[in-house]
Amino acid sequence: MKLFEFEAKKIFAKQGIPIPKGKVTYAPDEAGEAAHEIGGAVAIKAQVLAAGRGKTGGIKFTDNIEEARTIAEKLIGSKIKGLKVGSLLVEEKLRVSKELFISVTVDRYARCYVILASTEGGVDIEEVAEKSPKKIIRYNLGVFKGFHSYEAIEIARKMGYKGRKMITLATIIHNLYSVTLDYDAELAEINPLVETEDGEFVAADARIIIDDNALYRHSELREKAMKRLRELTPREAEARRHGLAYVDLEGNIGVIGNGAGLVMATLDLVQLSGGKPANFLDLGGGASADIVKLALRTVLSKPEVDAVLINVLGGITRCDEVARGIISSLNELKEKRPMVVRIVGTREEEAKELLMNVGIKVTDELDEAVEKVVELIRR
Amino acid sequence: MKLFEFEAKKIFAKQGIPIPKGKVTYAPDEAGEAAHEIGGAVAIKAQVLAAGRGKTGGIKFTDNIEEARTIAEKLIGSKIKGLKVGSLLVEEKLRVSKELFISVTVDRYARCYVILASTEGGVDIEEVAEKSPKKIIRYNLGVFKGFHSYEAIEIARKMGYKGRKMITLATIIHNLYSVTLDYDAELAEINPLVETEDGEFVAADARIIIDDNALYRHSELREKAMKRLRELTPREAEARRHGLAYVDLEGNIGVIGNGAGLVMATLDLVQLSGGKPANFLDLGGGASADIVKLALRTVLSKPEVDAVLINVLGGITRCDEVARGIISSLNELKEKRPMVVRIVGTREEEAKELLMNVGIKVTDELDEAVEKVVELIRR
Amino acid sequence: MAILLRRGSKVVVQGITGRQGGFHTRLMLNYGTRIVAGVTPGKGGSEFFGVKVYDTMVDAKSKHDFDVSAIFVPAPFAKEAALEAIDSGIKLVVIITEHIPIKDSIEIMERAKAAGVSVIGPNCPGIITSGESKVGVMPIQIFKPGVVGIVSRSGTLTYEVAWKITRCGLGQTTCLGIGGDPVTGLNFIDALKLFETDDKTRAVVLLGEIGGNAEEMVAQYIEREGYTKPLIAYVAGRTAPPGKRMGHAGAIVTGTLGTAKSKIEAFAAAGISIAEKPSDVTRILTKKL
Amino acid sequence: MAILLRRGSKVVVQGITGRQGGFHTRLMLNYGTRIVAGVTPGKGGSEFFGVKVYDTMVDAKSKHDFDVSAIFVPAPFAKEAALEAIDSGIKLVVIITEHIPIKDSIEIMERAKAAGVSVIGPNCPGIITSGESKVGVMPIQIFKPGVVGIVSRSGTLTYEVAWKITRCGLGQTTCLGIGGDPVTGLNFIDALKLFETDDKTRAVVLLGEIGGNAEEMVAQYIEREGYTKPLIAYVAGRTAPPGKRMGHAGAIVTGTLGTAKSKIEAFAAAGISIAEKPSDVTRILTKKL
Repeated sequence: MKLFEFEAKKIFAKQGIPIPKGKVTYAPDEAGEAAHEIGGAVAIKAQVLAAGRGKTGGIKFTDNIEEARTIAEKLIGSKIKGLKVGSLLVEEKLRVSKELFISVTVDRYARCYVILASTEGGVDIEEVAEKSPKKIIRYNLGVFKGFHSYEAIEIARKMGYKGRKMITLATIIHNLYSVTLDYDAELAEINPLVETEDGEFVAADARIIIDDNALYRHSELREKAMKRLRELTPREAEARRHGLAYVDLEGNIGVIGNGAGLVMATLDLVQLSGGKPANFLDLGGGASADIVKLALRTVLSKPEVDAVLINVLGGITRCDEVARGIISSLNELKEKRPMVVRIVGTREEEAKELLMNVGIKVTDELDEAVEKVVELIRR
Repeated sequence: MKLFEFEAKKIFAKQGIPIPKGKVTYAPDEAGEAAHEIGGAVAIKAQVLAAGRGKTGGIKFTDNIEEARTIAEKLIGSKIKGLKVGSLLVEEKLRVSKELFISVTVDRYARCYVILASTEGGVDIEEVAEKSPKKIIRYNLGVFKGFHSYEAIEIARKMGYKGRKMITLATIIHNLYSVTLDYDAELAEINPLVETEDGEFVAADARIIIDDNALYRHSELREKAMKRLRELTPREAEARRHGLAYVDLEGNIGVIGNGAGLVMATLDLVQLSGGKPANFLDLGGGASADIVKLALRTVLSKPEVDAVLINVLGGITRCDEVARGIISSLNELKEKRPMVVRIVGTREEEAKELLMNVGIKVTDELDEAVEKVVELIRR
Repeated sequence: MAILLRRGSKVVVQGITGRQGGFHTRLMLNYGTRIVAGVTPGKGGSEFFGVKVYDTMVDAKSKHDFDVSAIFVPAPFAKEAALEAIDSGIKLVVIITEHIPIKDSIEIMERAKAAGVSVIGPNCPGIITSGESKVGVMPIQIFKPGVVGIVSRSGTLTYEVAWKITRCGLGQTTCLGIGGDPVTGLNFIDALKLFETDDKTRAVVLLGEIGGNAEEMVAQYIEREGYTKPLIAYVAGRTAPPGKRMGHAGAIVTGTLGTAKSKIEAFAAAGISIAEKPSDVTRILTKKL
Repeated sequence: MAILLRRGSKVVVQGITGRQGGFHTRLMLNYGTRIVAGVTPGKGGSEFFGVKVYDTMVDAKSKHDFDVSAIFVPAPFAKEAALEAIDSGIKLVVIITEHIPIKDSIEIMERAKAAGVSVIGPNCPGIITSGESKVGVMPIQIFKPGVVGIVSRSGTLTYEVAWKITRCGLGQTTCLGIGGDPVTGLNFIDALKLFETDDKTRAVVLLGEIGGNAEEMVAQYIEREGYTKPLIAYVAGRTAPPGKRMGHAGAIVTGTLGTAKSKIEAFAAAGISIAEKPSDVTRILTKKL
């Protein structure tokens, strides 16, 4: 789960990472008041869960309270990178002397966390990484061995800092590591970490992505995640609530499968055969008949869907359960749209028999199933 | 710092170790009320920082509220094992089916923590340990590697438990380990851990000793420790506040030295020569003149002291600082009682010169210094 | 010969009395897997399909010898189970459990590495050596003894391809799902090395998918070290919508990698045969063998 | 030869710019200790009595080679400093700092052991090889090159005895304070083994005190293994008031051990010469040598 900038900053502040004076607002008047309270020049920042806000008009500066109101009026409810702006963060404008970059994330290949740090932070950090990789310090660390203050100091030193500033920067790096571990983050990032003209370090932006699999041990974040679900399309929300991975796409062939790899391969094949998938839906492992029913209901609730392709390879998933789910949802929905079913694996025979009994013929080969469903649409 | 039973139990409860229903009381009426609230039979337990309370009348049972009052009246203000009883813990009387013993402490030789566990808990556990050491399970564990739930389960299993009870007992063992680590305890002990007639486990007694060196990272306990200081004799309290290790003894020769080993050796020599030390006082390492002054004032404030023996071997401690402390306190106190000074080590020459200037002759040999001070007393 | 798992490899099942663990223990036994013990805390002393159940690995170990542990315990307890397995001195741990937090996986891998223990998974279908033994959840009718080794990030995609290989008569030596999580134990390269030294394996199939840079690392490795056996790769997700982006750091860690295009290009550059469709895998295999 | 520390052993001082660290760095340099670098975070780039100061051990290590680290940093930071030293690949760490929490010491010793690093201390006077080098806080005028090895739990008691040995003309090879804390690195037995194989050391003095069971363990060891050199022991605290009792567990861990009586009896049973007074040590030594 991605956190909003203001949420991430609240966590930073709690863990000793300096953040700018600021306030979250939901209405233009509030924004004007916040600008007044903060005093001087302020930044008004759209709170959306997307990177690259600044380049697309999501961040404005002003030192005028009335103007702050006007900016807020324009921003609230507008769309930034396709996402509706619901709230703004009004913050003191920092007097920037330098922009740094610090991030903690997962290094899949090395099977550990990695700290990335650079003195060339800001919006172009990825370009820096590509063109002059030496300007980015990478430091791998684990959970068991931990990350020690002297390791953070060594990173800050390599960034070219000395004395008090080095120690302060090291503390921020160490605290960012603590945020990552304490909150089960997949990513905790400060870009830019501003060094002000007064020589202080302040996190000008903040990005945290929480590992969804770890939400169970962070009750507060879990509640937030639950609330977020309500903001999805009702279809996506219901699917996710039941553990289904569902993504809306723009075609007309509903696709249901088990295992992300197989579903992706199925989408690829549909497209390769000239068809257009209406969605991605992964039943996950060991789906029950009820889950299958819910999946079908979800896919079919989309009026654009003209046909459905079900591709199940049973391992943990039992084919007979899938068959039962299909049958019971057909009974319930009285569905007329055509359906192609391909089912192989654990309890395959039972499944085929069950489906045969209600007149559904099972296709054995995936290529054949895909061709069949694409052909059905063409008719 | 030793914690009272009720303090230790509060920590246990916070960390998920079941404790009996109970209440701390400071007056007979309160004790009566507590007995009424708890209902049925209660245990009334004197809160003193000493083991073996039960055998010396510190624990009484009753099922009568009036009697509870009477017992409390007798106990409060009485002395148990030489310690004044200031408070009582009134608790539900447990219906005991079995008494176990679990403890986590430091294994000096193995340089790690050790869990001790036995199904033969209760007051005679030390006898069990001596006579049938096999009845005590010992399990070493570190900080870095940690202690896992499966290790706790293995201990509970070896204690002869199975199924749900084994899991519950393992959880208690694991929580006791957490108490030890989270609170920097040198000892966390439950003896007895009662298995009730209903098959539940309850910590009937509780003992925690906190590592004094770690108090700085436990602000709440640190405050408690500060309060405790006020309860010492004024002499001991002031000495400890300044980092001096001071213990009152019953003789008439005041002893000041640096390093516990050397001070102990000095006490041994005094006794061997037929003298009687009035105290143990260790200046610690690197004592300043002010600390030496305070030490002398502390020792001399005791009217029983007839002479003082100072034995300093300078390493971290600088002999000149010690000399300055002696001189300035003599000037201040206008002391007439004789003093024997033996001083060797870092800046020895400067010290000897300083002392010579005020007419104090320094003895080189320890044996000689001890004989001299004992002789002075005899005259 | 096959790799990692052989007929007679001694297996302990952690979480044997759970829903998944129980169901698959029965299927594994039916396949011929030599399950010598099970572990479920609190269930010690019972029996499960003739397999003795113990409370801890230590206790199980005191009565049995085993080579492989299969972990079926729920995600919140999986880390402890894995560490218990590692502590027991076992040499191969297969973690079937999905939804394990990344932090836990990182700790498992760190400690396994320190102890010299191999981990397969988590979030994986396990490992099967056709006709000999399986430790995992693969449907057995899909597999047949043969000459092709399969290593995959995706469970069901493995079945898809294995099934085709069985149908075309080539069959498999060992099939290994390394798991779909960001952090896993054995990776593609580890598996490829093992297959290379296995006499029976005559060709290897690698099934990748978008995300991460595991496939690109394989391409780099093959370009550098070469590979002595035919190697066919398929990558799923060419047409998938772009997934969540891991901030700036994600892009920096993997560079511009992670897309199907990047992976396929890297494979091509390293001279690895590329299957456009899962069904192409067998077509290429029959040509090469 | 001496043990652990020799003329020319390269030393790094952690906490070199602190009050204690600075004071004793100067004294060590005066004695001839070869201090090649100092570390104080935030003070990197400066110089201290001609010794270059670095922010981290990693940085210091990149410019210098060293054999021993002396840790003078305050207790709350001592664990991190010790782990930094261990991580740096050094082989001997001497921790002078006192008041380090036991939990921290346990972690230090655990990680030192895993890394094969020897630790002296904490809460110790350090180590001195007479006339060659010292890493610690011992007053140098007390020591003179000679033939007696000393190992002790108490700093000042060591000086007391060393001073007598110097005066009687025997002198010392190496003197080692293992530290007075409940948990320390090198113990008596480790030191005795080292002295046993040192050609120059002709006799060994062991200075114990009440509490713990370190002395009893020595007696057991000597009884089992014997000792090829004269060994004289003194135990302080015969008349000390009983100290705090570590609950039931303390008594169980150490049994009935821990008193001066128990220690002296154990030594006697193992055939170790016992000094009644510190000044007896030299009397016995001169008889034996």
